[in-house]
Amino acid sequence: MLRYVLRRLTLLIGIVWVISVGSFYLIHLLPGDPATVILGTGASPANRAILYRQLGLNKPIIEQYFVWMGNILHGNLGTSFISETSVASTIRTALPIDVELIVLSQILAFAAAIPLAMRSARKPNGVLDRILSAGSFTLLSIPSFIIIVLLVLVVSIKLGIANTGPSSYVSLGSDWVVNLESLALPAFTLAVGSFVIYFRVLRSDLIATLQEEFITMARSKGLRQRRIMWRHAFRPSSVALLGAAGVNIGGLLAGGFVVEYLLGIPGLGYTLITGIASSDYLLVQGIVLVVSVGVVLINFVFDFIISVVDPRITRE
Amino acid sequence: MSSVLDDVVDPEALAPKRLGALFWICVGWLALNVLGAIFANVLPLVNPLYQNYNAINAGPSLHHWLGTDDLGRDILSRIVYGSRVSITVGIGAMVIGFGIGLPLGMLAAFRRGRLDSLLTAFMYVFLAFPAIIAVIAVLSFWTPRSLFKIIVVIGLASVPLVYRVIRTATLAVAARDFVTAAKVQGATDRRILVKELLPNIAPIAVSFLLIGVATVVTLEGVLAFLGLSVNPPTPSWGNMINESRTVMAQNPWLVLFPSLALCLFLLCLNFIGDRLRTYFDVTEVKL
Amino acid sequence: MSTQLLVVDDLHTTFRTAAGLVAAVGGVSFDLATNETVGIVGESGSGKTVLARTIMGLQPRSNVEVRGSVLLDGHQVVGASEREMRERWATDVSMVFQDPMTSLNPVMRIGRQIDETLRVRLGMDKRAARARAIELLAMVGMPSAEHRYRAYPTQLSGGMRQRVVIATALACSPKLLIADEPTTGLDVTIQAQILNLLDDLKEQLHMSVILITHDLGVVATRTSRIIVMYAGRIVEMGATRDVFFRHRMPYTRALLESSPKVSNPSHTRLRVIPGRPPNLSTLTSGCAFAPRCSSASERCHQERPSLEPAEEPGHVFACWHPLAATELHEAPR
Amino acid sequence: MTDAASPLLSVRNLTVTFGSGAHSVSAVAGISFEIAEGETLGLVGESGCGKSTTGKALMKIVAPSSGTIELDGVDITRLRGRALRNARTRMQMIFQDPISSLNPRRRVRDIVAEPLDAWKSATGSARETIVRTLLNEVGIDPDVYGARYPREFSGGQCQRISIARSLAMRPKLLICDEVVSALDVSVQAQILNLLEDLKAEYGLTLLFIAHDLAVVKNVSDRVAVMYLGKICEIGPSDVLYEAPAHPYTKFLLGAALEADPDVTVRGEVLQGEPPSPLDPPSGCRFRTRCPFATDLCASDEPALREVAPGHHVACHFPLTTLGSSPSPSPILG
Repeated sequence: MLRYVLRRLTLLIGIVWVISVGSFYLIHLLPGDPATVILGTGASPANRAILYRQLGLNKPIIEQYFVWMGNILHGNLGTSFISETSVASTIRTALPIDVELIVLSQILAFAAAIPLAMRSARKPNGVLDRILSAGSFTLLSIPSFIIIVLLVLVVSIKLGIANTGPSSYVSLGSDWVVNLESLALPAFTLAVGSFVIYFRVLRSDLIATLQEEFITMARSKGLRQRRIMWRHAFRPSSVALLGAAGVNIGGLLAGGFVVEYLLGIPGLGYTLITGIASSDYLLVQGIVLVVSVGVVLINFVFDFIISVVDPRITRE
Repeated sequence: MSSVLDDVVDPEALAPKRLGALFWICVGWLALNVLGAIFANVLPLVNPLYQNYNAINAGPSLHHWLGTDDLGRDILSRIVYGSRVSITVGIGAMVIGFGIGLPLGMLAAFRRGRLDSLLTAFMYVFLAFPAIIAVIAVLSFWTPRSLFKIIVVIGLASVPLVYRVIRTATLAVAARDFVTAAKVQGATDRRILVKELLPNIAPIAVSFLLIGVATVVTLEGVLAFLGLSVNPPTPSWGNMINESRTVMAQNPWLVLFPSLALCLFLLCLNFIGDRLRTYFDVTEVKL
Repeated sequence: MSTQLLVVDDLHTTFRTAAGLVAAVGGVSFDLATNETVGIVGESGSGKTVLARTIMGLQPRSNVEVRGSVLLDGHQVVGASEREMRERWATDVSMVFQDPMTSLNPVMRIGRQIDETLRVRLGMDKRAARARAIELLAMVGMPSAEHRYRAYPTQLSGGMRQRVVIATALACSPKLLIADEPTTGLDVTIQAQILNLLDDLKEQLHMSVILITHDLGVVATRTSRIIVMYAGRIVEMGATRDVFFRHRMPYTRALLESSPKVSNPSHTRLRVIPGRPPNLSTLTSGCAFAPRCSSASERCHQERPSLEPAEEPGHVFACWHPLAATELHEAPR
Repeated sequence: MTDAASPLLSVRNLTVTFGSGAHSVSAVAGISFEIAEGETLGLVGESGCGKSTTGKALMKIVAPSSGTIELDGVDITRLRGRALRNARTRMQMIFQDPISSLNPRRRVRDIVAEPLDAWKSATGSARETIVRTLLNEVGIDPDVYGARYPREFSGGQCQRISIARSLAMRPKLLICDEVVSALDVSVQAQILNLLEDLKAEYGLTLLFIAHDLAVVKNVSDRVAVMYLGKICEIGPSDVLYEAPAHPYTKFLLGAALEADPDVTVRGEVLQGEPPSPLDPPSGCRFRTRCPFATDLCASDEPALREVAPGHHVACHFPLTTLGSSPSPSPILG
């Protein structure tokens, strides 16, 4: 077990290192002088000089990397030339919003997916299973940006429910009721996407597990259906679910920007898009780095949970 | 032991296999979309960029079957022309993704050894990196944007995913005895790859290809929302949905029709992929 | 019939499949006395596993039709609900499954899998159940049982897992144990250990045992009676020695003669029967063995023979052209 | 070993090691044997003893770590590329799982013709003739079944197709790896007889790998017994089965289940399970389970030595031909 965790941890560090190199090198992959990319063509020589000093652009590339890395390890992601604020502090205010949104959506998704998948798997091809499978399949084909657009159209425009439309975001600290209202539609949208994945994965695994001999064995011990479902079937079936959740939550952190952007919720995604729009290179680089590392960490945590749930994994 | 397993009657195994009518309806719809995209110039459609100021935000009518947008452009025509972008990006990116990922994945899984370890480690690092962020980051700073660049960036970003799916599938097939048997009969590696492995991973590859196209088409929509897809006024499904948001309250058709076109397209792709998997009895490869 | 623990009467198990009705068990009758071991022998498709599960009341609920009667210790199994069967399982009847790799929950410690039964069915508290589970593990010959109590199935060898399965099956001291190919996947030396263990436990716990197998070697010395099944029906049944040495049904003979023996000199030509076991969904009205039988006549293809008594008590066979009764098929010394 | 003339296959000190460092497992730990032309050598042992790995190493499907494999005087461990592929066609292998051995997406006639196509050794009508002959030879009608796919065949039929394919290049040596263990008893006998017929017709030499002692006895001229990667006994099959000299062989035979109610109900059963090949015991690998083991067995590894003409055993205290007690005077190996 310990060896497994250590091995994964080594891999994690390796991946984070590669990500850091990637993010660092991104600017050199782009055509043109880095200073021009960052500052735009009409930058003043004074600004260029500051930038050169900040990034050490006149030094060899290896050294540049260490300067850059050193800054990052001190929590210094640079200061944006556009907004003239520290990138790190911008990220610090934006990140909690994403976390709240993801937590809300995952609670909704799991609360719906687990019991429904259990019901569905108990009688595969039964009426409920057919309805749920067809429904989830249809939802699978509706991108989240369409769901959120349609939700806004119906809920906030046609029904006129307050605080649900674009630009109604209020921080959790100032008014938690309005905050929840304003996050309702995006959280629901993200929950729908997650639900579809979780439901389908868990259902198909449960159906497979329920055909296993050890389930027959559990029945022949005289256990009740409920106990068999929860104690014997759920845990071995949840490995793929956890794997999917890890990837999906990482994906939400990286790809949740669409809903944020549409509703003007100032999370990381929204900040990223505005950064791109204003060609704020340092901000984009900082967010890419933070999100990538976040995704890798989330995957690591879920891999760990999986290895606890299924002892077979660490033994391979 | 299979002799004992035979004793258990499995109703599923005895069922005659059929693709079903819905499958062919989906194939038909996709074909219609693709043909429309190819022959859009020849079809009796209004120029999608022509602005008819006499019919702004018009609802569906005989003249404009699906109505017009806020600039008086014909929605049906824009949807048909817009499908060109979506379909080109979807197919183009997957051609790149499979062109690179499929041979590499098969080779790595078949040869194993150092080539496999190196390639797989490399690909897995890229997999850990959120592809969507990478695509956005590269596209946002790689100006001026063009359809070609979008296809290349998405295509390259999909290589690690394709590689993983194909490699996993090939590993499963390569472990079977008939591959060893071919080796033992003196077949060359190339012959084994083409004659023994490829036909057996083809069902998985095709079904993943369809799902891949669906994902890329969705991604194009996302890019359009961020203004990173083709530049307006060239229509794409994503562009159309994005532009219509501002006038959503006045003209809901503007959101609904392109959304419907996109969703139906995705639904058909997903459904065909899903049916093919069941038909060829492929256990679901987690995507 | 008071001494009979199990009475199976005209039992049919039919699966409704997309390819039509499949009569996996087509009219089986036999009974089993207390503390008796009966062997059920058959090839794939003979219906022996389905028969076992039907007697257990464990067949899948959908697409299955069961007719006839299975009286287990006076309780009717056919038509009983899962709730009713839960009262019978583990305490009256238990099953040891073929593959110990798949019949244990891979993510549950083995101790938990045993004491779960004790707690749920016998209402034992946690500590008592744990102590009893360790006792059971020791009983089935698990070395350092206390330590292994916390092991996961993947940490055990195939033989050890099968011991755990047996311990679980015996946790509530059932009156009847059905062992379905309990040693098929195991090595020769381990197979002998497990079969001896089952023998000992049967005496110790005063159980009846149904031993299901495709291997005549497994049942030759460990059963008092043998049932030979073919295509979902009993084709011959009798005392073990009678079935081995005075069998009347050509299939029984073919089965015996086609299995190679250690005592054969090398390059012994085996007597074979052509063809393979039949497909259950395409059975005709005649004897199912007729297409492979050398003495089959027109009648065999048209009309199915019923079980007729042989000279020896309790020995029955189903054949229109039985092997001569005087013919003794003593095994070569 | 002083076998007549030069053997067809001569294996010297063959070792196969998987993994490296602390996790390395010697699945085959230095074995030597020979097979004379036209002979059948049986290779028996329990799971994990390295018998299948030996078969695969001979075909170089797994790479031998050391040792030589001489086929017709040519050491194939040194061959690479085309020369290796060429050498492989003179040996062929049939696998345990008949279904997995055939490509599900190819027609039966193309499967059988695969070696011909790979070598372009026969095309057009010549290819057609060879395929038809081979299929007829194994009892599959080429007109009816030639164009079908493997999923339409039963396990026994698939194994026949595999055999037909393996004969296409007219090999001299056929390695059969558990070829009948997945088949029903009656089908198993058909395949065994078929192999015997083809062996005579094609002048084949057979290496027959199996866990079933009875099956091996029935087909083999000589038998080698493996335990934990080593050969512990090798000799003419009748002699070896009649009077095993290695205690392990004796226990293995004692545990084999004979389909005969008159054999002794219970022989001495070997206790415990084989140790992990990750950490094999010092000296004799069987000593941890051997009732006759002494300190000598722990310190010195016994080498194979001849106890009777052609009968070799790796034991410090081989059993005398009289029975079960070990011979009194150890001979240092």
